[in-house]
Amino acid sequence: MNLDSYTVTRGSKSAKIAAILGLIVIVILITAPWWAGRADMRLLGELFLYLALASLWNLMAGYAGLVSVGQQAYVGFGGYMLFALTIFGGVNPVFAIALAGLLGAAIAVPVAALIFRLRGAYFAIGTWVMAEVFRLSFAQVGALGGGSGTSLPVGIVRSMADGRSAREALSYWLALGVATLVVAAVYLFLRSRKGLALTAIRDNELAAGSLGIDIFRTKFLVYIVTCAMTAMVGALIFLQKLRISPDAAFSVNDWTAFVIFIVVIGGIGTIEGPIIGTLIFFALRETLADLGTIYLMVLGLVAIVIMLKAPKGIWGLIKDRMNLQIFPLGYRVETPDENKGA
Amino acid sequence: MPEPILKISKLSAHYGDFQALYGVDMEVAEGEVLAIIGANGAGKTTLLRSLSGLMSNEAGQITYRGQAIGALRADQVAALGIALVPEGRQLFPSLTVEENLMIGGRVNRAGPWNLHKVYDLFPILQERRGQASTSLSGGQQQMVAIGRALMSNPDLILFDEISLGLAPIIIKDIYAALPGIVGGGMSAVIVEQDITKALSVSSRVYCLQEGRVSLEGGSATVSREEISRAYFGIA
Amino acid sequence: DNPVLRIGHVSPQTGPLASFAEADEYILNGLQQMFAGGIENNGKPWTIEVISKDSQSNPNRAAEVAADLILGDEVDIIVAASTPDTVNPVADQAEINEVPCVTTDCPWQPYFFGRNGVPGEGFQSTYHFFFGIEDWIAATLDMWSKLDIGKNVAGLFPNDADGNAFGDPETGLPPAMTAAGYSIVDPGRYQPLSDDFSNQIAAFKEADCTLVTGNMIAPDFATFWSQAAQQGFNPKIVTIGKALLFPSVIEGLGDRGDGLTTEVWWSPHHPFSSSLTGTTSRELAEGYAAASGRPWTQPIGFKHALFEVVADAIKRAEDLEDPEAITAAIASTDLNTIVGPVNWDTGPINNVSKTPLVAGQWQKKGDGFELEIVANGPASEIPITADLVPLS
Amino acid sequence: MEWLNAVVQGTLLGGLYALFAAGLSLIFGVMRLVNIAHGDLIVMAAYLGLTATVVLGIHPLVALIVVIPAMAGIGYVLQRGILNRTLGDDLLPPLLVTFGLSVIIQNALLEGYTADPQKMNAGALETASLSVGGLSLGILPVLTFAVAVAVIAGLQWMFYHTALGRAFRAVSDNQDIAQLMGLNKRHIFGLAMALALAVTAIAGIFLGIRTSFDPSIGGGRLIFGFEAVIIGGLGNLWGTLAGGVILGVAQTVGAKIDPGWQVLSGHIAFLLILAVRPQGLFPRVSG
Amino acid sequence: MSAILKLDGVSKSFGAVTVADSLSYELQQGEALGVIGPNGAGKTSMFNLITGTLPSDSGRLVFAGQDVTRQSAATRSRSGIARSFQVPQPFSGLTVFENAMIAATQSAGLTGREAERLCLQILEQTELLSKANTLAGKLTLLDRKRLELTRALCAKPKLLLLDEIAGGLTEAECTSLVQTIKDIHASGVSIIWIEHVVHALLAVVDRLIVIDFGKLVAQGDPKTVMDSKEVQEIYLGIEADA
Ligand SMILES: Nc1ncnc2c1ncn2[C@@H]1O[C@H](COP(=O)(O)OP(=O)(O)OP(=O)(O)O)[C@@H](O)[C@H]1O
Ligand SMILES: Nc1ncnc2c1ncn2[C@@H]1O[C@H](COP(=O)(O)OP(=O)(O)OP(=O)(O)O)[C@@H](O)[C@H]1O
Ligand SMILES: [Mg+2]
Ligand SMILES: [Mg+2]
Repeated sequence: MNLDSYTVTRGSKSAKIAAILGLIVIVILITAPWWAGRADMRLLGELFLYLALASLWNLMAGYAGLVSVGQQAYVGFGGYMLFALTIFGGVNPVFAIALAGLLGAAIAVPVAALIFRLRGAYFAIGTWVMAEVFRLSFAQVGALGGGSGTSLPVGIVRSMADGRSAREALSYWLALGVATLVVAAVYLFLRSRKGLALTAIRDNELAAGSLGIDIFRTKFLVYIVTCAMTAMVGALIFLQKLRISPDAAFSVNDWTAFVIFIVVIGGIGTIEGPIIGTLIFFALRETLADLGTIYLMVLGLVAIVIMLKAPKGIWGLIKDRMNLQIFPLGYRVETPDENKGA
Repeated sequence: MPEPILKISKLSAHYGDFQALYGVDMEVAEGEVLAIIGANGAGKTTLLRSLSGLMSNEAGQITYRGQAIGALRADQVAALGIALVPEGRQLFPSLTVEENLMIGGRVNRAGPWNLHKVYDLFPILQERRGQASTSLSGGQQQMVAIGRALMSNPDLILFDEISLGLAPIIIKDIYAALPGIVGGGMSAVIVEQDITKALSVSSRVYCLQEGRVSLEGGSATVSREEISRAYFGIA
Repeated sequence: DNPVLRIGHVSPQTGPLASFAEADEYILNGLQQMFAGGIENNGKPWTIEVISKDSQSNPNRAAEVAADLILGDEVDIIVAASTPDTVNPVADQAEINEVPCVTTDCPWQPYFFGRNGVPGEGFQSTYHFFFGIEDWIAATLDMWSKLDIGKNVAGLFPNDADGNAFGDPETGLPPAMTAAGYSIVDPGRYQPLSDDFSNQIAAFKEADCTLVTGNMIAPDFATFWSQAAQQGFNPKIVTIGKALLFPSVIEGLGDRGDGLTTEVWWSPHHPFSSSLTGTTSRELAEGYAAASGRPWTQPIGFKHALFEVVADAIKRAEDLEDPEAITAAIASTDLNTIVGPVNWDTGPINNVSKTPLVAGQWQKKGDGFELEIVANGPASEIPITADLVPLS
Repeated sequence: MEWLNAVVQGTLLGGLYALFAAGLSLIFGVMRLVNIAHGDLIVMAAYLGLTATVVLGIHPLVALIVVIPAMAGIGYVLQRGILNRTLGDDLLPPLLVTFGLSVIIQNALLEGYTADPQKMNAGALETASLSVGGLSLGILPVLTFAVAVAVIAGLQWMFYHTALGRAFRAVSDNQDIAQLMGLNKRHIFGLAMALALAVTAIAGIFLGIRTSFDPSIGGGRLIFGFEAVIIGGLGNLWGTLAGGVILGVAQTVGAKIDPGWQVLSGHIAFLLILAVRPQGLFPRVSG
Repeated sequence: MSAILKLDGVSKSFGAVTVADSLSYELQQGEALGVIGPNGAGKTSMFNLITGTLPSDSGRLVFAGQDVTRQSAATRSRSGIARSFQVPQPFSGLTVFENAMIAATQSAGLTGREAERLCLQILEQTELLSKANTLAGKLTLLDRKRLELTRALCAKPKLLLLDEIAGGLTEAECTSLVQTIKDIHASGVSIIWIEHVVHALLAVVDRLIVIDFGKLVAQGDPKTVMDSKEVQEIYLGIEADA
């Protein structure tokens, strides 16, 4: 048998179709400022930001096994850095978002050094306490409004672009850009050598270690990168909100619980899961949010039912039934016969 | 052959996607000692776990004294009088020796076995009764595991790798105790790597290979060739 | 068909601040009936549609629903009430989107400075009416002056928007109290929802404080108040903002609720009536009590007044299609509402109009407690209904 | 003297935290269940207590007679009906399900009782105090601490000297083998949750007497409970008490330095301890 | 010949169980060493110590002239130690090919086409090529064992540790396995092989060691060791009885 007749590919037909569809969707979304209403754009912008947060959390929990309930630490940190850099540093808000990411990475290093000593549930609680420390610490910073919080001066917001619609378009594109960047980055990372290592760690740590994978370093890297990008998303979120306060910035419900909800509903450990989960979450919110307490109870109920009935999430159900793959991570060996046929 | 106390037909078992048993058929007669042999990973432990209700059985039937028990939970199976001495002893580390034995007695079936009888069988355990079970030697731990199973006064006792990892002397002790254990009419299934030992205490033997029964026969009558063929699949 | 004017309304209908919004339904139902025929502007009737959204007591959510109202429902005017956590995010969204906005139920300092307002410049589209911390101080000092019970004051200020404003060393209570001859012990900002106040209490005892003041949330006050008793700290007067507003809180304190004092921004005794309906304060309060079976609370009047101001601006606006015209109409308000006169030209700072404030004391009457007005120095038009009684 | 006062008051506060944590410690120890809804269950117990005092006109402490069995029943049903199905190696299912429960309980309480802060009236008990060596100790905190010690001693005794305790330990060591011994783990877990929520009932009543509560305050209390459990070490109840006391003292001593540091210094103490001993101070030795 | 691996007084115990009792021996470059011993003797544990998945209590490990005692499993793997697991440890969610790719990219450090090529080659050698796209979790036990070998080979090891890979094979399969291992050996890879199927072992190894209760109880030429009294007693005791 001649090995040359075997080829190795990394795609699938459904993925190719999905990629083309995805590109079309992105192009349509890019042009939204010309056809969508302001409210729709705002909603989409928010959806993109949640999608980014969910994809990042999924990378961390679903692939690296780091179940953090403290990602609000970085959302809030990013938001506060945006405010600090623009108000005191006079930095352009768009540039400040990127800087917030860098600072997020910088602060994540010592945090990781401490909480990586913990495992499983201890890790989860440790991250939560850490986020509380962030919240209470920022509440002590008088210059940023302490416990009262502060508003982004209107002048800074106006400096982003001329006119309201240009500003709204910019803010929309930033959100779309960050979401696309995050999903693409997660996808490319998982396809890379390091990504393969991460998947291996998830499946079997013992074997992974014995095959040359530095488990600690890989997880550490994922944590730092995730936190940096989470901080960037956080900066964008608070650029939209215009106002920051410790309780809002470091809200475990808004930035972590809902994100976990999205990921688990959609399907943890898949790239598609967070996308589906985000759509479901927003669909629920848009239709039910005005019901107040009832809406929240429905949300809780959905979480419980999905977890008990479909622990792999909605995407898990779809994938099992239809063997679909939109983001192919794997390798396929095409045998000589298949090649001939193709 | 007397009426079987346990009858297994077409039993399959999976660990996730991996199929560990493929349609196993087997019978245990009232009062007999049955041996199961097979290479590492052949599925012996899986079979015993299925019998005792620790694994769900998607296909096949397990009938115990005429009652289908395949769908029962382990505690319900235990209550019917099937006890397992698990592979690797598996004592409760946070319980003392005596507490481990008493946990076994929870099933609370009438019968000859109680704390005194177990201590009579393994006197060393009485000395160590208040000690943490993990501080015992491997052989003593195996004694506790056996005693714990006996405390429930089972009608059918399943031993998984009864002598694994024990020093030869201790193995001798344990085997010496075996007749006293199964003597009172209790049926037993013994999984054993040491083929000679297995054949010497049992009346019949099954060999598993890759999740299938590759040999069934009387312990006294099967030949070495048959066994090694069944064991390794050597044609 | 009449043209439609949409009013967006954000309030904390659920969550820990929900007490502030408990009369929303009653007030909004009343308004619905009244606006049924529309409001006339430039001789043309406009149908009024009020879209109410819940902030869930969460500032993130408040900003979100405000943006929804502005961008999605395209409301022409947005209103909000109840603490900086609701008012500020909504006003910020309105300001950036240039939508006319009226807010209330939040002292003006946390509103104005909390939003980084610049005195002299103020805001473009957002207007606020309520009392200020200086009024709170004046009412409190007036009340304290009625009894001679020492000059040492214990200060309790949390690290939240209200607490920071009340405790501000330049514009808050401490300098004003010092100027009035009191000496105030302020151990520093504590984190809301603290479980222990023993350090503060020790400091107050050490300084022989007979007066207690500050701005707290109800759970914190309850914790503090029982610990104070346990540790033998027995002040003569306790005047706390926010925590002591609601009858349910006072009832929860049992006998220890008797004699606590707080600010009164509105009550059935206020000699004002609605510019919309002519209803007097007493009628409004009794109407609510009858409809809900619950005692009246202070936010009722202000929720009503909020819509009085809006309705008035709608009537006067030169062009309801133009947000700037509506804003201009709001800015030129001069209206006697059920909570007193509202006029932004006479305000202490840009975009702020002040309403009168007096001091009250919870006094046990039969089974329940009544909030009696015990001092009215800064607003003598509001009658005193009982004498101040020191705590025993 | 002031420092001594801070330490003593902090220790008493630690009793309350230990009460919050004891139930968590029990279920964490027995079934590795991270119960996000624990704080809300404490608040629910407080509301049940409130209802009992109002409807039956009884003292809050007497209401325990009603609330403890009610919460225990709820715990058993909750565990058998829902939580048992989430148990396994994966941390996420119980996390998400109890998060869902937390949201449901919070909002159901809101529907039922409104957001008004409520308080239970325990009369003179709330304000009584005794004087020890110049320190004024509230009877209520002292009682809370004493009850915490009693609850933990009781749980400890139950754990190590009763058949049920043996069953708990056996199931927590090895669920499969425990099943072989005739223990129905679902029932045992149900009992563990029942017991945990019985403790929660006590915690809820004491919380409701000490301070006013509304449906939203559970989350903030939960984190202290987790911290106490982890500081003390998994499955060690006396450790949990020690953890609670460490937290309480860290808070009051921190507050002595600056009231803004009260909660923060508790968290920092937690992180420092974990930095040095990631297993907590007194982890149960396991084989 | 120089020693590629040196154990110097390596010890390890779990509480009362001693799984390595001051183990000392050397493996020469290019040598094939067989390991036998009763169940639970500590053979697998010895592999765990060599690969670094188990930290030793005391003693020293030298690999290719370097002290690796404190190195992580990952580092040791990258410097050329590969193993198969007695209880197969596949990455169940990945395909057979991807399992191989992990070894080729992470341990051998290959990339792109080069890595893919190596994997294809080895898969052909281990007769798994036809299952390249199968999820490892769906393999039968036998194929799982083949996958263990595949992965170890894809790591391009200098030292290959094999843990009971012949158990359960048919005679024909066993013969072909022996041939494969002989080929690997011939290419210069040093091998340590734990095996209960002694005849397969004897067909390959140059030297044999016997382990019991964590102790090295005999070593030397395979024939001599097999005939020794120790082995007769502790290992073939069953045969002696019969
Ligand atoms: N929890 C598990 N998950 C996945 N596979 C398993 C699991 N337990 C056992 N297996 C696999 O199932 C097969 C049968 O295992 P089993 O333990 O029944 O074998 P055995 O005959 O008892 O072997 P041994 O002699 O080693 O005890 C083996 O291939 C094993 O790897
Ligand atoms: N992590 C561990 N903790 C406690 N004991 C262990 C651990 N790993 C192995 N053991 C024990 O160490 C002893 C040696 O095990 P090991 O797996 O090395 O044996 P082995 O010689 O490979 O046996 P086999 O031929 O059955 O594979 C056994 O008694 C086993 O139970
Ligand atoms: Mg087995
Ligand atoms: Mg082995």
